[in-house]
Amino acid sequence: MAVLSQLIANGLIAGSIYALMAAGFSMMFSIQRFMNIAHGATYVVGAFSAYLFAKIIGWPFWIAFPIAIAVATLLGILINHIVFEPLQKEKDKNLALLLASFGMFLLIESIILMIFGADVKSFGLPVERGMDILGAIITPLQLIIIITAPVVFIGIWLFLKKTLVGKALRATSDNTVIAATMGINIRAMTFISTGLGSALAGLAGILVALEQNLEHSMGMSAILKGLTAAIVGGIGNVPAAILGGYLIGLAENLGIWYLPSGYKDAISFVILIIFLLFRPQGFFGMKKREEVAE
Amino acid sequence: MSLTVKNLKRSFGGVEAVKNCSFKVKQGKITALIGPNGAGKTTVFNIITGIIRPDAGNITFKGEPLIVLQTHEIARLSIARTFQLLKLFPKLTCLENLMIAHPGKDEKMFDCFLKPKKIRAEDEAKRARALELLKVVDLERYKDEKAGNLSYGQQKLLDIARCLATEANLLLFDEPVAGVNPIVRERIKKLLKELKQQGKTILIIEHDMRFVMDLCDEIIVLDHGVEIATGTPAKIKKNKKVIEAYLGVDA
Amino acid sequence: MIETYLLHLFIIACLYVILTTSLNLAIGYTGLLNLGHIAFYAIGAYTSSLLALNFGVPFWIGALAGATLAAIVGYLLSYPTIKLKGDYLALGTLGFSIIVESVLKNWVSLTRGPLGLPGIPKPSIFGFAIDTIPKYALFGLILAVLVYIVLEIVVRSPFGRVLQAIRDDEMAAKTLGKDTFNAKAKALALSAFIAAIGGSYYAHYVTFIDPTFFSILETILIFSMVIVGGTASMLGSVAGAVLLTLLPEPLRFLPFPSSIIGGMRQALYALLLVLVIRWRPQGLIGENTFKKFKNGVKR
Amino acid sequence: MKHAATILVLAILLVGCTATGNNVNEQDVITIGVISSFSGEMAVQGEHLEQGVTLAYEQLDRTALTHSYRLLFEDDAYKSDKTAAAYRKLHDIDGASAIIGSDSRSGNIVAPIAETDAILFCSVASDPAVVKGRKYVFKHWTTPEAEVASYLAVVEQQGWDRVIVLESVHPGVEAISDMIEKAARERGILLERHRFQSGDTDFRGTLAKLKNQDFDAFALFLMPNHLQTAGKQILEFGFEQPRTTIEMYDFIDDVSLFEGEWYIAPADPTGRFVASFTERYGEAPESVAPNGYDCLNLLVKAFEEGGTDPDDAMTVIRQLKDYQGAVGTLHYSGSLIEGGSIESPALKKMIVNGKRVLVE
Repeated sequence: MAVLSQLIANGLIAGSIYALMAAGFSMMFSIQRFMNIAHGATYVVGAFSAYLFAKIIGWPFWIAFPIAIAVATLLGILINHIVFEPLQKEKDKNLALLLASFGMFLLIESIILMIFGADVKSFGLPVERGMDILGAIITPLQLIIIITAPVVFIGIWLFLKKTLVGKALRATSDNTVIAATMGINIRAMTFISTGLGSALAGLAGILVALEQNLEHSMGMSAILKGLTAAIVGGIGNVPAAILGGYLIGLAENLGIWYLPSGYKDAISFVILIIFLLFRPQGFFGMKKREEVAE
Repeated sequence: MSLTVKNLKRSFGGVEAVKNCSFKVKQGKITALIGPNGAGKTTVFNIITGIIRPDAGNITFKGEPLIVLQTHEIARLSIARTFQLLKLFPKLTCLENLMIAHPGKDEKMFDCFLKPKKIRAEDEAKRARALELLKVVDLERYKDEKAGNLSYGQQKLLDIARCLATEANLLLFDEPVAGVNPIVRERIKKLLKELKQQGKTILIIEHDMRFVMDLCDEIIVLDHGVEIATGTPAKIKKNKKVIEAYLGVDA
Repeated sequence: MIETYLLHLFIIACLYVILTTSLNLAIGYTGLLNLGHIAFYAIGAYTSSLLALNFGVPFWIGALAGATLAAIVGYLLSYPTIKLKGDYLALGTLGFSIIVESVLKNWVSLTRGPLGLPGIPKPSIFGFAIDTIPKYALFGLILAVLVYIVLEIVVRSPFGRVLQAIRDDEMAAKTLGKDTFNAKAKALALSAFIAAIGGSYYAHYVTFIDPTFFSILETILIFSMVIVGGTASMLGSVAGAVLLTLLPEPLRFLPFPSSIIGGMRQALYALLLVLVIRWRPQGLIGENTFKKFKNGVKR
Repeated sequence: MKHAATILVLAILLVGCTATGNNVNEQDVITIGVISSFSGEMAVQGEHLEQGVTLAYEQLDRTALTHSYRLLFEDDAYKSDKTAAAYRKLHDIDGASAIIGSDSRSGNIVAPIAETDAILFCSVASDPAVVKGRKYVFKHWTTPEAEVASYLAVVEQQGWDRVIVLESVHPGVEAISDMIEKAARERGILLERHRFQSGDTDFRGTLAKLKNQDFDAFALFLMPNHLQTAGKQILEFGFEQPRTTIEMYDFIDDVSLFEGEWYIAPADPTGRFVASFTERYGEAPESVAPNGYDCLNLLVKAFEEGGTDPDDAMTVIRQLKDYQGAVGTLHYSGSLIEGGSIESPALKKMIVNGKRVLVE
């Protein structure tokens, strides 16, 4: 029994990070309608700016981390404004936007490589023995991750459901044209959704950097898992993406109970393909009516 | 009887688009399918051409059941259609749009290597026939222009021309003259009449009553997914139920 | 002796011409956003290498076997295209290539996993051994030209026209009686067949392959070549392949410390990709699949 | 605009080639090329190799040398077509007479071409396939046999019979763990291997599986980023078993996480090398830095004593005996007729209050 609770705990820890990435990704997708790979770069920038402020410059965590998240948010908005917005006007924009986001991802990754060098860095926090909770060993830092994620998600949920801006965001994601006719400033909505999405990615980057370590090439696997979680949950639907994140986290950790650990990535992608084939609208998404000439 | 529709049912979530609808389309006649918005006209069209599967009921064309077939198999039974929202091939030229539609067998990938001469000859024949059809719809000077660049009216004509290129016997036109200027409207009316002379069976969805009354031999009226009346234009004009459906109950 | 260096670049350029033109058949002409193209390349490379290493199978039999296997996989991969469109198909095929990569890495008994396959013999076709750089360059040239001609004929043939119709509007093509699934499956199978030939061509040149060859970065590289060259233009893909093979090379001659040069090469390449997409989306030669075409016709 | 970009690139390329090419025909300059990955996943290994080789190059006693030497670096971003292109540039344009390579992957690519071009190739690689049957290729790596033997000797001494191996999916690691698995099976020691992809940094799933199994020790054959995370997660899980490894603790600078653990590594780099390295770079030498240092010196020794003819130079390498290298005393073990590797004995080390201490 203890092993099962441990696997579930591991699943929750990994799931929280995937959920943060998936939520940010899905929030941006609901407005911008394309798969933004550069979201992974925001995750890396969040982690490295936190490392720069906290470890190199030496500010206390409670100053360094919010600023690092702000840097990530700013970067997300900047990339969207300079590169993606003009491309949205093109006719067949999906391919162009997907590749441009790949390009920005590579560009930022190599700039970080040039600035910070290649060797592995870490915050060097002292190692604390894990506490035994219901048979699972969880360290205080991991506990923080497991708790922070839901708190953030509830915050987002309230923001989306209760505040005026939140409602406007949901309206825009439901139907951009109608929302525009209702007087909602679409550009502002894109800025807010990109900003929020990038902030979530920045936060995820910082949490992983604290818990594990930093590497210039840590972004790719984060965005792929975030993307998979968002699709499996239900693309464009933020709560669904969050649950998709936990689903993938748990599936991977429970999966390697039977399969050799080398196949971890393969597990999440097999799940992705199964969902894409049999339930493309995702676990919780509504069936999107195909645009037939109705 | 070329096309018979029996007890067709289809709903989207809670909305019953087509409720137990049955009607027949006479061979060699121009029949119109009319009815207020949301009467289920286009849904019926999509079921006939296999784009949507019905919940119940069946359709037979010259005795052949259609609902078991896929879209392209139905098309091969010489049934062609146009779409309300113009589904041309925007990046192909007008000529190419018409050359795609032909009654012959499907193009095979390696034929261009195995039987180059035969393919080139066939292609020339398709090109000539397509040019002919472009003349019919007076779009010949745009033959090498990308279909996406034509005006709406021109695209409507090209869409109809492409439908003819299939040389299908049963032609389904979804609002052929919607939003088209009078000159083009007349040209389309003339075209449909000529097709009738050639023995084609035509079924059109159209809201322009003057156009329908003037052109069609037979009218089928749908309302809330059910066929409420069938008959000649004159009979339909006087039919009480039709007037109620269109003008509301207290007429 | 500068020529051998340039001949080597030429051999690599021929490889990427084979990969980009076959990928363009899928993206540019049939509208299938296939991010799994690299998996066919891997199947070709590993099949012919393993057959040559373990059973001494001559090159051209191994290459054809690999290509046929890839074509079958390509055909099967077209089933998901019924349901998946655009971005979803991209993600599904990307997932497929990642799974193939992790199988190559973990099925150690077959592929020696991360150790890769060293000592792949040089090819010899009908007794003509291709073992020197100039001979290989000639072999590459013949292969690339052959592939280009075959694909150019296919896309200009009536079948190619049907593929473009499917790209523009698959539903409309269906209502005109085209069995679109069959056409897509054949196009994908041909695209896979040619990519696998490229895989064998390269494996027997560099005589060593390992799973890191077939990573996502390689997929992005080939994709960028097709986009930079211009989709729906085979000549565009050739230009894209040649340009992006040559472009990073001059960087070698710039007097920067090597630690900076590594990051800079990738940064320059990524910057180019974004600039081209941003300001010349239709690519260098391609026709304008992205921009609205305005040339005075009454609109 | 269409072809402008292509022509522009070709122009830079040709100008570039001629610029560097011309000073090669200067009489008597021997060029040594170094191919490693300075970007991509394995960039850290490239940096360490460059540090070692550059230090050796700077310490060359110019007055005593008959030839003058030029050192050039090429990045292959851990991608094979770039490795081949880097070699072609170094050989065809810069006329390199010797190449130093940093890992098994690039080793397997460069070795066959260097052999046909008859230039010396010194590969810092563990995979024996790199040198098998080749005349001008030699390896500077403690052959795993020495390390595996002493590792298993210590295992037997401790009376362990079940060891859990956590390994990164990486060619160098694969070669060592294959060998150790075979040797351990012969001695009746059970090794259970768990592989981890490069992007995967979460070991907790596997650790959960191992929680209630009884085994004697961990063997961590993990690359730097994996090693730190795994080491930390094992402690967090409260495992008591010792965390041993082969060489890997030499690859990371902060070893405080592994206080009190023992491991097997090539002979402790001689005091002189470590001192001059730390003074030059301000940090202790890591991973392949000492190997890079030795490779450069060995090549210069081969050219100085054997002359520029590749066969004569190789005979000097093959007769190497008790050579004082940065990795300890080296001798050439040409077990294979041509290929062979510079052997250096493997020793047991321990981490004592953050320092790597030689035990025996």
